[in-house]
Amino acid sequence: MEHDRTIPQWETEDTPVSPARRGFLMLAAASGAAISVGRSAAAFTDVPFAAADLDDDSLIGMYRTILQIRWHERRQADEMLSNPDYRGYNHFYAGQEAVATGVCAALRNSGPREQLDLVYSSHRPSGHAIAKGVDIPKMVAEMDFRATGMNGGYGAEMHISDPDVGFIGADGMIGPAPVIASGSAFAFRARGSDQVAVVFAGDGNYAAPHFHSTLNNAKLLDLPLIYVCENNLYHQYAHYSLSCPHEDIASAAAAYGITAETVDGQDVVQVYNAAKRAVDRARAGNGPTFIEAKTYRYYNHWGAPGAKVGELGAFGYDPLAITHFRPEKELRAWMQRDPVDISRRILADWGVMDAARAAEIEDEVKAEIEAAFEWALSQPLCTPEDGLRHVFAEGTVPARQFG
Amino acid sequence: MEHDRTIPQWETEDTPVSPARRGFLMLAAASGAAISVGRSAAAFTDVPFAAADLDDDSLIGMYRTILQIRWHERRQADEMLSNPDYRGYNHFYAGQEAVATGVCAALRNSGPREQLDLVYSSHRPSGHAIAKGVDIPKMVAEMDFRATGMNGGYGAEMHISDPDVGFIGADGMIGPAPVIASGSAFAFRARGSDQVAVVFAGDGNYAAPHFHSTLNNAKLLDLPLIYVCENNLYHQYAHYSLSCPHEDIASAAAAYGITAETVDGQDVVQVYNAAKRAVDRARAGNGPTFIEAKTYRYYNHWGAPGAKVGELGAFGYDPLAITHFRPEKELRAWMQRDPVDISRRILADWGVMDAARAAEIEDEVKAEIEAAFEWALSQPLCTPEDGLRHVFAEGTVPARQFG
Amino acid sequence: MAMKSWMYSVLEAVQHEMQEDPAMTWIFELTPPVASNPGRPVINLETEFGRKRVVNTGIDENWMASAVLGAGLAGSKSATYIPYQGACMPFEVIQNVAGKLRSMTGGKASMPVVWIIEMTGQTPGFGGQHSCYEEDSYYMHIPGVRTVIPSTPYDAKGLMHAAIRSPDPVVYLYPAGLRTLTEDVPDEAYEVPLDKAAVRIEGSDLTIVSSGAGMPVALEAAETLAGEGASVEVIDLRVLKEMDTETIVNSVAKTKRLLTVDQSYYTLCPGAEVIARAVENVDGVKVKRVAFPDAPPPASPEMFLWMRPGPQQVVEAARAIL
Amino acid sequence: MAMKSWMYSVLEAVQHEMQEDPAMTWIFELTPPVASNPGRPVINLETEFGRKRVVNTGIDENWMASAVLGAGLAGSKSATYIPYQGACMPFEVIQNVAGKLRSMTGGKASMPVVWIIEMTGQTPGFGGQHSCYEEDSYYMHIPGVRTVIPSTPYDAKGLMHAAIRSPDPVVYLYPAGLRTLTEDVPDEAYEVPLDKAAVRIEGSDLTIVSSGAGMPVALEAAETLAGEGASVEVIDLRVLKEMDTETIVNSVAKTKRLLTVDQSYYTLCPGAEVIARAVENVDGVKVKRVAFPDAPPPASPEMFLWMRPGPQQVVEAARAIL
Ligand SMILES: Cc1ncc(C[n+]2csc(CCOP(=O)(O)OP(=O)(O)O)c2C)c(N)n1
Ligand SMILES: Cc1ncc(C[n+]2csc(CCOP(=O)(O)OP(=O)(O)O)c2C)c(N)n1
Ligand SMILES: [Mg+2]
Ligand SMILES: [Mg+2]
Repeated sequence: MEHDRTIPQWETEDTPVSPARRGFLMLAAASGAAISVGRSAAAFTDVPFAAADLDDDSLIGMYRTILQIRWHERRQADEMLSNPDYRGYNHFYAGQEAVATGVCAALRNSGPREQLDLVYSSHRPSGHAIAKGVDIPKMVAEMDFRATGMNGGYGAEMHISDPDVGFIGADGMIGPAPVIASGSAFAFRARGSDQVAVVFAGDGNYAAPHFHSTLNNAKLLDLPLIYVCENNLYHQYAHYSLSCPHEDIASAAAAYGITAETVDGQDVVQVYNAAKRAVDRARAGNGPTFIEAKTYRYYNHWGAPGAKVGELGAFGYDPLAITHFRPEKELRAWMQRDPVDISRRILADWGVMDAARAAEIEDEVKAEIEAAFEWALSQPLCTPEDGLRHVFAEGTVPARQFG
Repeated sequence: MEHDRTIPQWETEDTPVSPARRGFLMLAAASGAAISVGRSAAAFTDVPFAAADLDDDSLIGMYRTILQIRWHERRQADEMLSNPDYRGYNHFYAGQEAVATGVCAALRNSGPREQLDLVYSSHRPSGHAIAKGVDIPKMVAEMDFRATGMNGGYGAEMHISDPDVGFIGADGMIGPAPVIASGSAFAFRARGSDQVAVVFAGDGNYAAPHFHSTLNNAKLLDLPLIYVCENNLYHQYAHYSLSCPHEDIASAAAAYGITAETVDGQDVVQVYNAAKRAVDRARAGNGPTFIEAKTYRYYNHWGAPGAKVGELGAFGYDPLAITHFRPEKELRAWMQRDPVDISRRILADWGVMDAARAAEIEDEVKAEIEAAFEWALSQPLCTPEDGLRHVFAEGTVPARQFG
Repeated sequence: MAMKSWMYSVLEAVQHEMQEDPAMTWIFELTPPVASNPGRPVINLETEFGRKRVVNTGIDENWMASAVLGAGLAGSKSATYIPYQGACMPFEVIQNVAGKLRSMTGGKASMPVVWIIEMTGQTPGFGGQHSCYEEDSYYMHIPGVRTVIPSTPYDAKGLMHAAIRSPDPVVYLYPAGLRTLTEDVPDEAYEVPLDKAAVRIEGSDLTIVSSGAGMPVALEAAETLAGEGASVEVIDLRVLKEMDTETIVNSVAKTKRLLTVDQSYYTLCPGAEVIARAVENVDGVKVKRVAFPDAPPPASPEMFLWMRPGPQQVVEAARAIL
Repeated sequence: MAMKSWMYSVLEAVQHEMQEDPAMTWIFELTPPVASNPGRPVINLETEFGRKRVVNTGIDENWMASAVLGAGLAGSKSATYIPYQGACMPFEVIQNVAGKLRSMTGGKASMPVVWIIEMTGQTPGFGGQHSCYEEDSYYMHIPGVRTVIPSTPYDAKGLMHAAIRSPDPVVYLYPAGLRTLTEDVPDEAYEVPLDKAAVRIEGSDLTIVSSGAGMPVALEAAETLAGEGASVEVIDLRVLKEMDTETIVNSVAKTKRLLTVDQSYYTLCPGAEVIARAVENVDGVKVKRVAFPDAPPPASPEMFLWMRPGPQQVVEAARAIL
């Protein structure tokens, strides 16, 4: 295990160079440096810069999505820290927003069900959900167990799901989701559809036996599956080097003969470009892609009501929540490369928006999120007896708790 | 899937050259050619020829073991084809004898329990069992469900086991055995023992999710585990290319950073040498080894009483049992490189034994096997009520079939 | 209508549904989806529907089960045939994901999938993992999954149609020992409901409840008992989840005597649930339970055949409460 | 003797056994084997026994469970702590390999291993896989594995000693909701037998049988009922396999009334087996069964708390048969 366990390595010499859309941008210069993408990274000069060809609205849409994810969480954290009636919890996504945003921007997120691309999420789903286009107020309501929430209060954070936008949903388990996603990809191929299936999974998922099944069968059957590995370096209290002998998890996928690349997960443009290549490949019938996004989460593994502002182990945005297993300097180094900042800087550099417009958008997003919480937290709670519904498609099961 | 599906490739140019012990032998010349060992094969010139340093008794012991396995099976097949009272079945090992023999010759097979190397077998166990040194008459009795059989008639062929020689035993399942074997290796390392754990698994085991768990954890913990993949090209009715994107399954193991090599499974010397290297590595605390032995089985997947000599689908030694999924010419080509012949030729070439001694040994083995069957088939059948024993270490469970 | 074997009846249903729905898929492992029957065309799903819809990859039953689940979530009906050796490999994904997903999504996840899970033929001589009959109980405890266990070719076909058409995930247990059964089975599609037990014989003195591979045993025993003048009602559970309490209770209310017959291990065999439901609802019932002992099946035919409940044991148990 | 928490009591047993036997190993995943207790030294198995004997690799509960099995087969006592999310990941290897291996080898395989399988705390708000309580039934049907489920810190420690010392594989279910219990627990090693239920309260009018997380509920209900003048006997199963029939039958023969209380899903909950054994052995018993409905637990606390059996429901069910 020769992994660097302290801070991400800034390597200036092999930084990918993006020929800018309306100028020329050295991302490295703009952001300090791009993270090392390892030996298995695709040669960036060989491929078109898909993001650079997007229209302004789409680019601004990505920026907006990143902000929605960020502000949903900040708003929720406020709720947890200050509202004694609030009950929702979250596996925070702050720091990783560019991954979900970049990937989902390359997908079909609306239209008839039989054309939607499907996203399988992890136990850390709210970012993926927002990026895939779920109704934010309904999601907020679900996370606080409201009867009118996205899933009627049955699922809460770890099981949010909205098939209407192709968001198959969260999965509280480590292991099964990628295999199941490969089954959706199998179905697409079998019925001759050009849909793709995407699964987001953490570095923790690498060690699960399901990892092998997923990649092996995706390769054997040439499935339109995109496996997005969000390597945020830790699974709960453990660094990924404890469970994975590869420095780049992508090399594990490459061993199966699957196209695999690592990207800087803090840079939405890099993520989008990789996703676009993967989606094009899958739609053309050329099989699976594995994308390892190097990223980092700012908060603790998980946050819930009851934590106190400023207390060690709380998940407050500021001061930082730093526990012993994650060195403070590592966290601070990653925060220097914040996905919000990077996306804002890129769009500014490309002339897509200026600082004033950027601030305006942020205010719009804040207001939108504020309204979502206001609506959600005024929604009705669930009816106890409804717990007997939705076991099967029809009917209810008998109550048994009364003997 | 670019595998050659017809016959093994004879490649003369990169044939491993064995500096002979008492002469010089081109195995390729002697046997037609050695099988291609693929890109991941070890460089044979870099390592000592361990087998060549063995004393005559050990070398003859290997030849004898190969013959025991072969004649046990031929004798059993006769029983199946002609004795209406015989009930034993088998997953025949004929054609693969050199693998079990070469591997087990490198292990500690006798002595106190806490020094024995352990072997985990597959659903095709009789060859591994004999090579590990089980009592053949008791094994024969077990396979015909005798009360005095090796496992009291509880296990029969797919579950034979004798911990006294370190033969943990057969496993009728595809998947679990390698993972469990890695647990034994973990225990050895934990208690500071130099024992090694060996698991034999077919090409079919590659696709099982357990494959990943086994190799990943063996690597992470540097376990003294030797994974012997017997790639006989088929799992039941399917060629391994249907379940594995690698031409050499060993390359899947190499991807984890595990020392991995492919060897000609028909040549007991090559197998022994690879096993010896692996055992030395493991005992020295240098972690796991993956050995892929390219081999072939002569008979059908499985044989049982009731088949008729000469009928298609029977497993008779001659005429050959050839079913549609295995091309006849493939089988015939592999039979040209019979492990019995190859081992005999090597020992003759090395001056270890002459033709007369070879024939004498074969006669001794035949007589030994004959005696084993005679003893075994005169043993008592089981007592019905004993079925309630051995559920737990002590006592019996209640009968429930009478209400 | 013609005399059909078990597997032919089942594949007839699958073939029909796959013809109706070009998106439907099938995943297999050892057992190619091929069946023949005297005087009928051979059914071969692989050649008829092609290797895009009908696939066989490696020995990975968890992938098979998970893949059909993913196909179902993507809107494609899907089924897989899990051989008995792998019967519990997909247990976790069925129990923990499929069974909970409809509820966890507040009804949004639809899973029109069928896992055909083979149980061994309980062939004497195989022992352990190759001769056990126990999955009925494991799968039966799972909520959110309909678990059925046909015991006749007719039911096997009708339950297969119903299972494939259901938006609920279905564990379709197949006791392979029943493969030799044949009976008159209609050619056209029909459904056997996913929530009804069948009264196979009506009677008033004693209720025998069994399922799957226990049914031939129960029926043979009932015949013997009838010959002795006992009026025995025989119920085939057919559906383990949701178990049809009404049919059981109605019968037991009449007979006041209940004998359950299972090939599953005694502790928490399906019969335990039958007995509990009966006595919760009817007072003064005499009960007895016949099952395999709580021991793995030994290979030796002498031991195994003594342990496996047969008609004779059932007859004797019945006599004890008649 | 001192007041000790659940986890401290358990780790005290493990620490003792690991000190006694330098070959013994421990594998963990999320939960580092650390426990502290007021006035007592911190127990940290990892630092005390080192990273060769105490390991943590990836999120692969099947490897964890299989690895301790392999360690046991190699002659090393071994235990692992499986977090509740992975409670059924190792199901197949426990059911199909460990449970059968002693029998299949004719008694030659010895497996001194313990799988501590956490069940959730059933915390309201988590739903689905993070709030279910169902593993008791799955593991209980397996032969060849001793399945225990302590409900007090004292039993938790004593059963842990017995489990580690046993040559039989033990599934040691741990309902994490009980983690907050404390009681006086001896410092020295002692065993609680692997085959005995405990009569927690003696009484003559009604027998309440429960286990694990159901026990605090059953005891609270019994207290209320006692206040109403009913003499209630409360039995803690403690061992699910082999279930202690004798203690149940003796009690029910006396009370003629049986109420089972489970947090597990109704169909084939442990109570079903208790009821079946009771009525097979005792005539004229009035029975009732309280359990979680056959539905995955919804996240909403409003729904969940209504569905989870509590003391009030138990009291009412008891009144109905008293
Ligand atoms: C089968 C299973 N075992 C354990 C857990 C508990 N668990 C929840 S999240 C998590 C860590 C996941 O880490 P990673 O995949 O890297 O995702 P991240 O939290 O970093 O986003 C674990 C172990 C689980 N959910 N499922
Ligand atoms: C989990 C599981 N699924 C299916 C089977 C049925 N099965 C027995 S042997 C076998 C093929 C094994 O092939 P391979 O590993 O290549 O070994 P070989 O028979 O060639 O020696 C299969 C699929 C099984 N034993 N276990
Ligand atoms: Mg992570
Ligand atoms: Mg093979």
